[in-house]
Amino acid sequence: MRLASAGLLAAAAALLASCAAPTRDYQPDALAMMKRDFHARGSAGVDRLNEDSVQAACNKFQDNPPQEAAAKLEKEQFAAIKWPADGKLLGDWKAGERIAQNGQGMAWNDKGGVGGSCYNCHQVGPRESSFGTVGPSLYQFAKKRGYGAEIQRYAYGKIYNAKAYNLCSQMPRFGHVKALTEQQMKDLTALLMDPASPVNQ
Amino acid sequence: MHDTRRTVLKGIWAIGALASVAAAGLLSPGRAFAAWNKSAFEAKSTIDAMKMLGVANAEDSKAIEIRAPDIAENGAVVPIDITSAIPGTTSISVFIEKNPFPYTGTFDVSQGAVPYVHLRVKIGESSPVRVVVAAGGKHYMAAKEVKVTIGGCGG
Amino acid sequence: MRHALVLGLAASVSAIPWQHAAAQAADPTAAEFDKFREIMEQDNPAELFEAKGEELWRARRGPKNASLEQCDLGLGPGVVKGAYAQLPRYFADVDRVMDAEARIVHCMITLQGIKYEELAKQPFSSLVRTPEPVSLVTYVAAQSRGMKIASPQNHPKERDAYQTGKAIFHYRAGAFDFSCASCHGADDKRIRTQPLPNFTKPEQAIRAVQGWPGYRMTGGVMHSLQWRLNDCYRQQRFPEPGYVSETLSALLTYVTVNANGHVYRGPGIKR
Amino acid sequence: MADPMKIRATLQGDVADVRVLMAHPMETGQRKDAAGKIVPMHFIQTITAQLNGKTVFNADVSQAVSRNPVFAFKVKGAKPGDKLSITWQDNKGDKRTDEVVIGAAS
Repeated sequence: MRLASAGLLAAAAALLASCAAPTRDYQPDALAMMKRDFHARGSAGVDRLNEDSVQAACNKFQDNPPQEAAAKLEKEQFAAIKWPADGKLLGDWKAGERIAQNGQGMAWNDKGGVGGSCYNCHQVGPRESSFGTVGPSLYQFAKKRGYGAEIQRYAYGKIYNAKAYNLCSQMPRFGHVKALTEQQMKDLTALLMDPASPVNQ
Repeated sequence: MHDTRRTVLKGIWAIGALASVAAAGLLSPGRAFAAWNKSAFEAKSTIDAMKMLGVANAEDSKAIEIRAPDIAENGAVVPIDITSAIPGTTSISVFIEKNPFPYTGTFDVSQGAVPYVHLRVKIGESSPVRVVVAAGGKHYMAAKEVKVTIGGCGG
Repeated sequence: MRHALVLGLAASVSAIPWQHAAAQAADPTAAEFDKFREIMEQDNPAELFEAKGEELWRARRGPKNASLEQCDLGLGPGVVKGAYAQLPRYFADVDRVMDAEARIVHCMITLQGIKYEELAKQPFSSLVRTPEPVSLVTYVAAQSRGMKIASPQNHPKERDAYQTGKAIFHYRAGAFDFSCASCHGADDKRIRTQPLPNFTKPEQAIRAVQGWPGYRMTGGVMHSLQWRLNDCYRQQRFPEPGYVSETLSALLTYVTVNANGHVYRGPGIKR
Repeated sequence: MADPMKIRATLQGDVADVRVLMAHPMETGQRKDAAGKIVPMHFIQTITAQLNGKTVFNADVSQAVSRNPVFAFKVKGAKPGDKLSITWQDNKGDKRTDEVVIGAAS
């Protein structure tokens, strides 16, 4: 009895292993299949199936690339951030709240980059109870971290390109892919950083 | 058949209601059950609709059970179960107070049905659901609040 | 050898209890939704589409004036009962793995002479129109109500479809760097108020299958998994996947095999 | 023509539990179509149920009833083999009647 069930367990384990670790890399098959099966629609061209350097590293290593390679790519991403020419990072938090609520942008039926989709994944302001939990809560963002220039720069930079800070972050690179304008990113930064913003109450 | 329904009709609404419906010229010979009450259905408030139906004098009752979600998953389809334990219940009427046209319908159970109905309705924003029951020529009411939320993506 | 091992997995997976209700009960709003979801499921307008689908299945239609009664859904020509619970699967006549809707469309093309282009033009339900394959897949799915999900992994191409589907599921690209796993690869996440099941885990993968095809309360239309995957890719900011394409069959193979062993409750109702 | 209703009538003692699904758009007159034009009101207004030809339940309803309506009600004095029919009529005058035979007690 013992032996038999041990045998079955071993068999199951062997199979689980074979499921978890395929005999070969299926990503080329997957990509070839997708390239054959997808078509452009609206603003979403088939070129979106191609990986850039960040996506390639994350796909290749299941979101866990070797530290050295990750650091190098993060540095590149950070260097490509375009900081506002006027040096001001804070816009209007009220406009920021509207952008945070808006979940549109970059989908094939969207006209242009209009929203930040922030509430889809994050708790932001205290009055909106319909918020996602894919990302961490941003409630009291600056109240907890401080209102200084460093934190402001971090908030703006993270919105602009989350991958400059954490290569395989699940957060989109709103500035890098031009989903949001500079003004919109300033407004979102204000939503997080302005002492008067409901986020910091 | 129409004759039967017409006889029963007198039990459904108070005489005043019947008179006002008749006066509005809405009582067609084909439908004894008060004809579809256009003016009540087009009323923009519950109280106006109740007046048109002659049930504005309804008194609160704990014998009406309204089963509906506290929070509706989707305002497009909100399930409501209504049971009246008031003896002699002849009809059940439903009003969704915050809808543009609150009066949602009347269910006549006087001709051989149990005083119970299940229906599914659209609720545009969080609103009380008010139910008026006619029984023995009198009217009774109860209400239940239903919240409507914003949802996620695809389900 | 391989075959025996696969059976071993199916057995071990089916021993895992169905945890959906327990997982959700912690959140009172979700618990309230679940309570009324059961009431909604008792009388589901999906049945109207099921009836329509049955009528379409039996009717002689298309340029060849034929019914679909000789359609082979994997259990032999004309066998509908239980077929849905064993899809996606490999079909030798097309030498590929097909999901239910892909196979139904294949039958409409081969048996009835209807053109793919015609079916692919507007494949999803709208307020004014329910495409025929949607009603048909609802009918076919209903004939597996109460049966255990058992998408096979016997043929090498079925195992390839699983692995390719898994790679597609995890492939990050597009404007927002999203993959399917961005939303459905971790436990206890939600978008706004919508809980996100983790399809990489057997006990949660069932939620990719359960309730589909589903009557969607929003809009009051019937939708199949083809629509659901299409809308995922829209929100993933990808280009559009082809209707009943092999990519979607592979993805469905990945999540369905992960859900193998759970009981399928038939066409459902969705938010 | 309108699609058939789906009617279920099951007995509990001499009370028939009747549940009905109707295929109907239930347009409120407030929705715009893809071209931005208001879709005119189109909704069921009256529902009548008959047991062996005698009216046992009827309802007047508004456009606030959900698309593809679902109703349930309970009819007294029913027995196996009885015929239960349901008729709806909408604001455009379209009508549909369907009938079921009540099954034995479950």
